Amino acid sequence: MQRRGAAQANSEQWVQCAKCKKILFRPDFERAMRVCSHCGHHHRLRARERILLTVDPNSFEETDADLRPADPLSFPEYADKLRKGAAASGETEAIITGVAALSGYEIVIGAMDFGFMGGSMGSVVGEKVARCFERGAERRLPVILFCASGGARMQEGLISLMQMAKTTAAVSRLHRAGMPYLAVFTDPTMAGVLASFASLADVILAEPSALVGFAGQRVAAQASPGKPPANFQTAEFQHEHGMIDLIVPRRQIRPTLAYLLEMLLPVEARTR
Amino acid sequence: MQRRGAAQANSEQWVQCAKCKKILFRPDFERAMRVCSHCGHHHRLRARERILLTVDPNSFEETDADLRPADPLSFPEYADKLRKGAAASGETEAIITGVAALSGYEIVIGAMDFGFMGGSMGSVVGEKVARCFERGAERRLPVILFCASGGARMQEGLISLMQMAKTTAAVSRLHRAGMPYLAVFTDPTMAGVLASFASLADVILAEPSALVGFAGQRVAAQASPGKPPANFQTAEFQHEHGMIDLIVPRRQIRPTLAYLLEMLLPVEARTR
Amino acid sequence: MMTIFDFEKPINELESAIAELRQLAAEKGLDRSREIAELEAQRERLLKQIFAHLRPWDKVLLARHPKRPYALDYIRLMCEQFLELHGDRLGFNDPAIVGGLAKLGGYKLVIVGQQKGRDLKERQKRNFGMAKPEGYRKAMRLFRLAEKFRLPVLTLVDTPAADPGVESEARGISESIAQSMLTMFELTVPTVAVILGEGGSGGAIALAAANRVLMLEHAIYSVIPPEGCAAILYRDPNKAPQAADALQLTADSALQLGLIDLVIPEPLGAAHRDPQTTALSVRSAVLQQLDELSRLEPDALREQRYQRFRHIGVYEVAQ
Amino acid sequence: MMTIFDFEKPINELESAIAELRQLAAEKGLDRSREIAELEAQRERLLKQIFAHLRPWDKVLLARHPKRPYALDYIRLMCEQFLELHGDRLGFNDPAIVGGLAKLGGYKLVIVGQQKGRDLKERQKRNFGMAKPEGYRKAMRLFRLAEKFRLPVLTLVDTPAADPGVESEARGISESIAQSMLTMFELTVPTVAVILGEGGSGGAIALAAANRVLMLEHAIYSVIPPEGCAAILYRDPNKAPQAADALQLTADSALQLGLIDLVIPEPLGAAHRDPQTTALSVRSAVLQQLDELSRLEPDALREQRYQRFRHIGVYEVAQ
Ligand SMILES: [Zn+2]
Ligand SMILES: [Zn+2]
Repeated sequence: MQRRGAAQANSEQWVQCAKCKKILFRPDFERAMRVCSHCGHHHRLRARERILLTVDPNSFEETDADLRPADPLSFPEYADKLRKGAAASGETEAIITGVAALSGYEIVIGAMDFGFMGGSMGSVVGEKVARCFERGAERRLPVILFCASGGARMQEGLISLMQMAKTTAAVSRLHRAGMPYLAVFTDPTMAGVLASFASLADVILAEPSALVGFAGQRVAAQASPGKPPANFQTAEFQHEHGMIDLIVPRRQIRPTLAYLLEMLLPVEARTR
Repeated sequence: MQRRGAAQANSEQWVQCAKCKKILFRPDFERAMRVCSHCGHHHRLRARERILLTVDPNSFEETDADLRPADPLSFPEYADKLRKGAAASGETEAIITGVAALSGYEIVIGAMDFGFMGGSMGSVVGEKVARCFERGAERRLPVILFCASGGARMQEGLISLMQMAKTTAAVSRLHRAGMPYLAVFTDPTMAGVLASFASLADVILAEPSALVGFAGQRVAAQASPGKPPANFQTAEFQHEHGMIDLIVPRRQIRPTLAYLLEMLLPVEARTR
Repeated sequence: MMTIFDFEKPINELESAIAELRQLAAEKGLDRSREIAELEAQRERLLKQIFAHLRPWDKVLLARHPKRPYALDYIRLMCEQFLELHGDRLGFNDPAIVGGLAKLGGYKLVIVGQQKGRDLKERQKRNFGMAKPEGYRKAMRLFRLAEKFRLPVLTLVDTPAADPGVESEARGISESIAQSMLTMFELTVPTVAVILGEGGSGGAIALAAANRVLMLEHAIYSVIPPEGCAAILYRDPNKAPQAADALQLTADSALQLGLIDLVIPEPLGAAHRDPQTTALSVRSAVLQQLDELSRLEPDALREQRYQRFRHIGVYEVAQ
Repeated sequence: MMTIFDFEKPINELESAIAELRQLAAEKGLDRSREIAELEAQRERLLKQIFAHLRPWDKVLLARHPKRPYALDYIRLMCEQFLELHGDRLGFNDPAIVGGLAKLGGYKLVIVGQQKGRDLKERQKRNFGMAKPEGYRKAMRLFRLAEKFRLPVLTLVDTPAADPGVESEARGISESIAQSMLTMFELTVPTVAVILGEGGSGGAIALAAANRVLMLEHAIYSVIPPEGCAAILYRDPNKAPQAADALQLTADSALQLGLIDLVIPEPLGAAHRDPQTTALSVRSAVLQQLDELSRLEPDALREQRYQRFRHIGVYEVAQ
């Protein structure tokens, strides 16, 4: 395929790979779940797209769609950022949650949307995540979460820090109910989300090359002698360091989750 | 004090420090619990001495003193080594166990004797250690063990390896009973003993400079690039690496154990 | 080393004058007590005046004050006895987290705290109070010890942040923070957290998932350092004071937002002017919480802690 | 690379001759089947003769045979499905220990095994099957996963020893071995251990505190490598064969001493001559154990495991 200009690439028919800059035929690109056929780069997915690519057809029922962000600190520019986030993502917050079926198993599922204020966790994200775990514990369903977040949402101040504790507490409910919790780290999974519910899954998958880490790269490098390794804060780095079970190409995520559910759920698990 | 000849040093009155080679007045040396007043070197203690220095006066009642080593594999030279060990230590095996009081608290106590075949763990050591934990669990008493061992006793083959599992299993009984287990690593605490019950204590104390490690120093150095640190496999090294709570000079062991018992035992703990 | 903030300057000048006068009086054997008393009254008035109008940024400076008492100072001043325990039993012993077994007013308890260093050498050793994964894993080991032996837990929080370095990342700093919170939520013994100085984001909440969370009057608790917030919000880290306003990171704000349970008052002029009195205030506040919590059954303690955090959050519900 | 032991030489010569004859027959289109059958019968007789009189040292060599199947070979040959999981969640992922979720004849289970490498590069990567602390901690993480989701555990033991290096010492190799055993003793799901090749002292027992311990016919299980024993006993590591006799490290000896529950027979000529058949033997032995153990209640499983190890030991009682 010939290299084309950006203007043409942005047309309906063609799309340019964010990494290798090759021009891709959009229908092929979409069929490949937005993985570049040339370099394998995994482009970000919208939360809703992610869920629809993961669950059994027509099985998704959204929950808690009525929760809306507030601005409890009257934080500078927050209201504006919320409006822009909604416009950019088409969603009202940085996470979509619901119940669905995956390979016939009834599940609780959530997917974060990086397009809404960098997937940051404020009160609504924290509440919806906590409700996922509580719903899983009460209804004895497994929970699957796709993470995509820059961290806690600064604009809600200490309230957003508390969402780390709140979501962690909710994980403990699901753990005690003995139900599986599977997390998928997508690009990026960072800071307050990584340092709370994301890292507490029974099995952790990640998409190739996803950014996964605690502090910003510059902060990390400044705090350390020597140069960080080339793959620092990638999913591959975290996998080498024992924090991620498997790096799974997007195409394989669904069957891998299905196998994990089959293995970890009791035989009498609810299917539909 | 003047330096004197070895002959004179071995007399009743004088003793030579194994480390700094200074000549010490024996009554002072004994009063200092065999810690050199010049260099602080902690000389090894017999198991029975150790117990008597630790428990309340006249409180020690030995248990399982009737267990004697067998030679299940008819292992070359084992019978002879057992005879020599008994002669050298004045004991019938490499551990003394019993019940006693410490600062008024009723305890189960054991002390290993390096003088008996290097404190190695065969069937008798394994059995007596296991009985300590079972006794602690049944009678709801804390267990205190002074470790001094080169590791498992080769001469009992696989049976001695199994003592690692057996003693570990017994620790799990005490853990489930919620009774404290305190270990003191004395010189040396190595290999099969360190890699089983010794490392599983709730709180671990060690005497200064005690040798504490898994493999022989030469094996460890051969298996690794670069030079081991100067304090490799000392209590201090293990403390730096998070495996030992506190390095405690011999004089302080008893009060430290007493404080730990007071802190960890329930208020209704049996005293006498 | 002395650090004098702008608003502390006039006070320090008065204090120098008082000290000079005292020395003079002692040397010459003169009675200057009336003058001294007057200067002291003046100092008191000035302190009251200044401390009545502290801005959030002033609190940030006070929380980071190099003379502010640290965790081990409080432990020494509050506890009848304390034995420090060491190590995560996984290969590391992080000096930025201290912990051990303490006696405090009739209670036997486990204390875990973040410890900054006083002089340069100790500061480096303690990594400026920034815990590494092994620090949180040491904390978890002590939490589990507390659970096993039914001891209440007191955590003392004072950290700019968890260590963000490459090694900490490699050893799982995020996982260790998450696990530390999870471990605290699973405990069935009473737990009390006190924010002593800096409650720095994830590094702080890792130790603050407690039944009761208290804050010293001039401590701060924030999702992001004000400098970092200013860099994002105003593209200018020097606008940290404005960011501190926006973040509402003071103890009073946290109490008003319902995020903490109690503000422990500090002596006039802040904790570093009277560590002894501050420690006694912390002690009595902690003891009161323990008295209350001790009435709850193990399961109720876990449930109370769950509910305490579960209901934090401000959002709207669309029609 | 081929490693041919002395006692294997005549067999290998016959096998070369058979292979040559086959090739010749194929190339020239001649029927040499009678000659081939005769040579094969001869090979069979010779194998039987040799394998009827193996000394313990021969077993040591067989257990270490570079063509012997390793844990992942068995997993591939035995299991309907297997998904490997990685990492200790503490900063490390040790390739010397592999583990994951498997389907095996109707059972869903967790498998944890020690993995040697086949070629030089993989051997180095897998540290010759010598696990570091993080390997045992990965194992423990998977044991806890099994407990939580009520899955039986199968461990596959094949290691010369736990890694004795400086780094392993620094990260607590001894503690990790002890904790791994402790974790196994606390499980309330069925656990089966199979010693596949080398059961090297603490490195092996760390994964072998199971309800049932099985050994392949030519595997060894020893408190010390025979070379190390010879160095101590005879001051001569070359006397390892004598030490192997003294240590009674064979599967038959272990069974006679009551230390293992079953010897799994290997095909004539040992596992490396027929991995497929060996794997099926292991599979059916494991399935039989799981069938038996599955009848026990959770507490009974833990108790049976406790009693199984509790009564190991040979001593006398003085009058
Ligand atoms: Zn591309
Ligand atoms: Zn000396």
